[in-house]
Amino acid sequence: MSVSEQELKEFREEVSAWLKENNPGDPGFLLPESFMEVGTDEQFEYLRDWQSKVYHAGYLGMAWPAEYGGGGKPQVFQDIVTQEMARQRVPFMTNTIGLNWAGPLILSRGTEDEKKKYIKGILSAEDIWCQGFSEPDHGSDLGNAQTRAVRDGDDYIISGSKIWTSLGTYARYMILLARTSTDGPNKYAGLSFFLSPMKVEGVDPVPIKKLTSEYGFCQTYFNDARIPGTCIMGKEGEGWQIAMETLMYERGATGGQAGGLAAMDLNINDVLELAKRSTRNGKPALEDPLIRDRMVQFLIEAKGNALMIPRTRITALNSERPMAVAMSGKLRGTELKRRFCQFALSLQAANGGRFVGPQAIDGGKWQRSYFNSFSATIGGGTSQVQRNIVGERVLGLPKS
Amino acid sequence: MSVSEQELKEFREEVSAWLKENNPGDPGFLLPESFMEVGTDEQFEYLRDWQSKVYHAGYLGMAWPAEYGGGGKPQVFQDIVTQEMARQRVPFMTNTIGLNWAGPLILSRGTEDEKKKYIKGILSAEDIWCQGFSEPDHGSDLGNAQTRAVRDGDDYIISGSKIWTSLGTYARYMILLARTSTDGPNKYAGLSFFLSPMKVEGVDPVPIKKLTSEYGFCQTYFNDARIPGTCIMGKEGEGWQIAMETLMYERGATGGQAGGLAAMDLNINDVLELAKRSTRNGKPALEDPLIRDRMVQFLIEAKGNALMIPRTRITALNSERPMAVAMSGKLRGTELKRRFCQFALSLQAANGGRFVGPQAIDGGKWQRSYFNSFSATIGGGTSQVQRNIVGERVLGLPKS
Amino acid sequence: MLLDTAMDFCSTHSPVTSVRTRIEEESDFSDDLWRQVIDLGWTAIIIPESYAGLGLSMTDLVPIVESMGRNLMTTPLVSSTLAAHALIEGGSEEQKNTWLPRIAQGAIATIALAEAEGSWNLKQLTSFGTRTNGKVQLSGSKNLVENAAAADVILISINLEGEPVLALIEKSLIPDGALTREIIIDETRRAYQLDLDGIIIDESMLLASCCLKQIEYATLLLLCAEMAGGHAAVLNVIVEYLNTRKQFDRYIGSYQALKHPTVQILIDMEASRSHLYHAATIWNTATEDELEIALRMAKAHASESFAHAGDRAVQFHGGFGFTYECDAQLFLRRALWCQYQFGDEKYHRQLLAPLLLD
Amino acid sequence: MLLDTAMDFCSTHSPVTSVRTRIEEESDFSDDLWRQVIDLGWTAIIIPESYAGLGLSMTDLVPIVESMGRNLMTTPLVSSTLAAHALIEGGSEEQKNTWLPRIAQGAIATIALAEAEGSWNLKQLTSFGTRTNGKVQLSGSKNLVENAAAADVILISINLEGEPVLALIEKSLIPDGALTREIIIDETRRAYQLDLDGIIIDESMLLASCCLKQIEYATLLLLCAEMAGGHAAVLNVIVEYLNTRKQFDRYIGSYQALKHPTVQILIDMEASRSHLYHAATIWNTATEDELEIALRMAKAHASESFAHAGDRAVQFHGGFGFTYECDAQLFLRRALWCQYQFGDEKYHRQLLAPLLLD
Repeated sequence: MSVSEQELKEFREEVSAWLKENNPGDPGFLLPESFMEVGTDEQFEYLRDWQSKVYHAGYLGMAWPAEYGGGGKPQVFQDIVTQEMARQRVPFMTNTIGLNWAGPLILSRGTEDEKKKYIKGILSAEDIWCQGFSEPDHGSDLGNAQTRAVRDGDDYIISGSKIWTSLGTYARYMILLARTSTDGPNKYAGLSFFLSPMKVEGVDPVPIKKLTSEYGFCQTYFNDARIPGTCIMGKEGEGWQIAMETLMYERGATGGQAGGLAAMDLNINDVLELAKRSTRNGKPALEDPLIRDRMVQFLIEAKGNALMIPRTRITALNSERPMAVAMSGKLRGTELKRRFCQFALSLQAANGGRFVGPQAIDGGKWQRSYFNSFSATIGGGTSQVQRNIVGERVLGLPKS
Repeated sequence: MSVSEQELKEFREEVSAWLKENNPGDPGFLLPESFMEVGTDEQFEYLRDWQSKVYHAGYLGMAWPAEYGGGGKPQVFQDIVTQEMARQRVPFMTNTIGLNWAGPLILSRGTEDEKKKYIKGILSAEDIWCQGFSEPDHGSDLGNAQTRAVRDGDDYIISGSKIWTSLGTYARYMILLARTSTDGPNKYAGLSFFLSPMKVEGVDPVPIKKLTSEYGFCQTYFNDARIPGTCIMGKEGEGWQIAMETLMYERGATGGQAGGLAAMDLNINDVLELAKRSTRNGKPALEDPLIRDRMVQFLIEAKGNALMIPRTRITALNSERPMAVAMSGKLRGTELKRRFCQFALSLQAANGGRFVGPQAIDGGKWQRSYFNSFSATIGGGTSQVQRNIVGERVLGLPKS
Repeated sequence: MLLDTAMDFCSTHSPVTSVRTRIEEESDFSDDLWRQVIDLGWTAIIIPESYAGLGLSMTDLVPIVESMGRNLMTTPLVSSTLAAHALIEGGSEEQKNTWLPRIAQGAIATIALAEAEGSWNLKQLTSFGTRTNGKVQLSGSKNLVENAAAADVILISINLEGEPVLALIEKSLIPDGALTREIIIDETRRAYQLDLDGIIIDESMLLASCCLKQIEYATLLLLCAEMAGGHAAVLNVIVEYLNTRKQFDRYIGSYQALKHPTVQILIDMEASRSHLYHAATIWNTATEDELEIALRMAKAHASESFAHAGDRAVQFHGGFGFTYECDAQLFLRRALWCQYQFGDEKYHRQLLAPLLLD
Repeated sequence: MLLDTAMDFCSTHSPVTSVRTRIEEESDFSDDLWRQVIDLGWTAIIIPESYAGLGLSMTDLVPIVESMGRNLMTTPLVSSTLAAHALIEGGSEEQKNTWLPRIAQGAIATIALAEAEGSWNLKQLTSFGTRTNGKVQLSGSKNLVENAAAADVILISINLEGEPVLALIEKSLIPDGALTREIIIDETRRAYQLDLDGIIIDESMLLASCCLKQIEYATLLLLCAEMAGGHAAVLNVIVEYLNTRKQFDRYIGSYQALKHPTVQILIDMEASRSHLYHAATIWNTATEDELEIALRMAKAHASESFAHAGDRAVQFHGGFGFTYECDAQLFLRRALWCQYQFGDEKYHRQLLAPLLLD
């Protein structure tokens, strides 16, 4: 289906105007940067209302099939919306796991019933989704999941616990990786994948206090929770394979996401903007040659990262190790963010020692972002594990 | 034996005057920084003559027993000589392995015959010593040495090869770690230690060209070389233990060395001095705020290292991990040197791209020192292995 | 040895559980613990014998503050000592007679040098004093004042007729509402904003000499002691976890990706201690340049390396490190506070440059 | 695709064995290889069609120079192209007519901008020209002039009556002994000092416009291409060793102490390529500011990271890395040469600062 340039241009103008009109504006409290940081009811409700509004205006899931609640339009329209949202820095779409991981997964390999049941609620934010992969004792070692799912008549009985469940207390569903068997040929063979209800007896999401002193994650306990047997996705034993497919969506290596802004990440231009208005010891921070040099270093590094994606489209420039750029993306991006947030504190002189509150610079968001940046350098495979992965899969080095 | 302050003061003046008088001066070619870098006959002869002169003036081995050729004086006299040599930056004592490792070892555990035979030649530089521990295929894994020493009547037959034998072509003796047995309870049990002659048939030291394009190391081949059985030190199977004792001398963790300046290492003050007279783009390099900051960083790091040794004398400040300072010394010192030599190149703008020759700044010694600095970050256990050692032995972390 | 005593006392009286309890509480510190600190004589250490003190040196406080830092122990000892130091260096005889014996016996004092802009240049002041009839009328505000709510006396810096001066404000002169608690990154501490508007002090409350440099030096010394202790403690937190946590069936301490950076943290900590005790050793004897070099080197090195250790501590604890429950964050927060008070590494290196290079 | 062709050609014709042979030889490059480069048309790439060239862009040379860098291949292609670029940008019609067709067909040209002091500021010149009767008398010297001994023409920069100008010196005008080989860190290259004293050129040899900036930009682009290639190659040298060398019974590539830094070298290399091809892509279309930013970012990043890769390559080869026989040193030497020609990372970051921050 080809779309004319003119049509796209007009659409962009329409979206831009709508966003300007409907941007929910400053809520009067510090907003989270992503769904992983939603820690209070007021934050959650503000963000859910906003997603609902965007969806009902027709700007979310635009390329998903119309029969399940999507827009049925070419992807390019959704991309324009996402770009405009980023440009105008409106709040993000909070049902991230539904929109970007569970949704595409269900559309790709779900049954007709599953698509009918789940897709619309994902888009409207009526049904919030969370993820149950990691476990307390096996951080980076997903394949070793010990949460049990035991068949009992038509149901499964779930026991164990999952950790880092963002939005756990708000979620209606969880994508759950659990062990249905312990006597397979290897640890992966016993895993199965569930689209599991959260609001049933025996499922108990308990908020975890983060190093920021805020909430935003849960540990979800399963105390012999009974869920319908139909909740399983695929067959018993296919869990690892489906989880890996889900991670491809999580890493953005595969398309099919509902679109819409996924986070309001601070970026290097925000740091530059902070640097421009900061003073250190009574002088503009940008008069300090060391600050200048560090800022330029960050800009070079950020530019290098930004250039990576367009470059990968030129095959000849990526023939030797085609996955190098994609597989190192998380490592590059998350470590850069951690470091530039640290740097942002150093722009504030003694006020670098403040924390979230009215007297802190920008309300303390830099301090909070620095602390929250660890969720990305740790979650989804620590930077140390990422380096193993790149070393082994991209460079072909032996396992550590 | 107590020595009066006055006596020491006079002695220091005497030494100082002697050194000023007898300093052999600029030879007209770039001198090596240590015995590991002696690469040409003219360098070697210049340095041997100098050591011989120092010894015959009574300023070397001053605390070694007089009956074997030493001075039989209190250690403090030798220390004064060494300090004055460092202060006046006279050339170093080139028979380093003899003076600092083999010599103390022989004095500590050698037989009367061994002491009589070897000590005087070590001091006078008549008998140059080299070391045969490392092997080509087992760089950092000394215990795995494969060079064989097979008993044959009164002799041993040596076969295999050793690498990184500094002064190999000049040496009369080698401290040699070789395998006398392969069926011990572990790899260490089969090792024996020899004071082995170099000038016998079947011992073939072949100079290795270094990354600097200079020579200074050999690979020493043993082709069924026959050496007298009396060359063994201690008993068969004691090799590992004696080698470890030798390494304690090498690392300076144990006293007993003959003294005298062991190297003419460039240090951080030399870098500062270079920085003060360097220009970058027509301006004094020290006007550049980035150069200034980097220079200050190096000075802080070097000062920290310099303060470590005096601090270890205060027990209360080292009670938690008493070996931390000593065991990290090589790592700290050698890595700092590598980095400050790199930095020295950056002071030279386009001339950083020159190499040893008349047009290079300081004759190219900074470039050469940078390249040679790898001998210290690699030899005697790479920095990577050093970090394992400190992590495991000082911090008690599990083996990698 | 003072260090051993101090280490024993602080580890017994400030276990990490009690640190966490203190964070939750309203009061700025534990009265009970403070009483014991006074009983140990620590508040009297630097006070001259002629003012009922022990007549020891700031140097003698170093091992104590290092031990406090190691255990994240908070009391007004440091702020009181710094105020006493200012009085010793710059106070009038009357001020010394009035305050030093009281501080020695446990009166709480603090220093209020920072302002809203957060400048490390202590002479750059936007709080003012105006003289009239033997009185000084104050205006503006001081910020990040530690232990202000409990303080019997606060030593402030103000701009008086274009010159920086120091002045004492007694508790009784601080109106209700003039102190506001501030939110700072190190939750074990308490800091306040002090509004000066409307406060009038007697001229006799002005210090004879504006010894800002002496206060800065003492603060740097004690901050470095606190950081050296914290750095040693966070290293232990890391090592402990690396030796007990398993991933992929191996203790994570066996992975060089964690082991080698931890070795660097050890090396940095040892260097911090070396710089600290060097500065302490020459405190009483060095020329001003030597002392300034030693202190700024110590602060520059410790600021950067302790903050780095705290950062790595969080990372190396993986998911647990991201929780409030993990002790790593306590040290990271402490490290950031110390890094950004009285100058970070870049600031001190810039001040060192002319001393070392020119 | 030009990159594939270039990679094939360079790896076939410049295996590392032949690189080592070339280092030992007297001549500056292989005549045979140079003839083949000419036959491939590479010398004609940037020459306009009106001067018997191919009329392509500097951009088209980037994959070729990257491939040459990857194989440490040395020919006068880069120096000839840079001289041609200068003529295109600043030469008179007569100069272009005389030289461009010849360079397209393989005449060797080079640029001589550096001087003994090693300044990166190309306008800071201590070699002089003095005009008399339609002639220019030269004095001083130029340094680090690549391929000067073989060059048919050398483009020099001089200070002429207070202004920097460019001038051509034909081979025939260079007296015996005016060229002295210089010892440089990258042994695959040849560089010379050119003594100008006594050389007199015709005024017609002066370029119409002093296009130093254009020459600098083209040099940066091609240096970055060379570095990107070298960086990719040294990464392969490391990876190969890590996958074959064992220590303590394990392949050393399984140790994170080597694996993780190698991953960083990969990431840095990919960033170098991204910066390089970004600059190449916008070469013909960007505003001057955009191009300057792209080029200086590319040079700053590549200078630091390629030199770091070379340094680590030596270290990671252990004892073997310390030998001349190990290829790591070839790349370290290449990297250091490239780092210190036309500005290192600090220099370019300082020039970027006003463009990016103010």
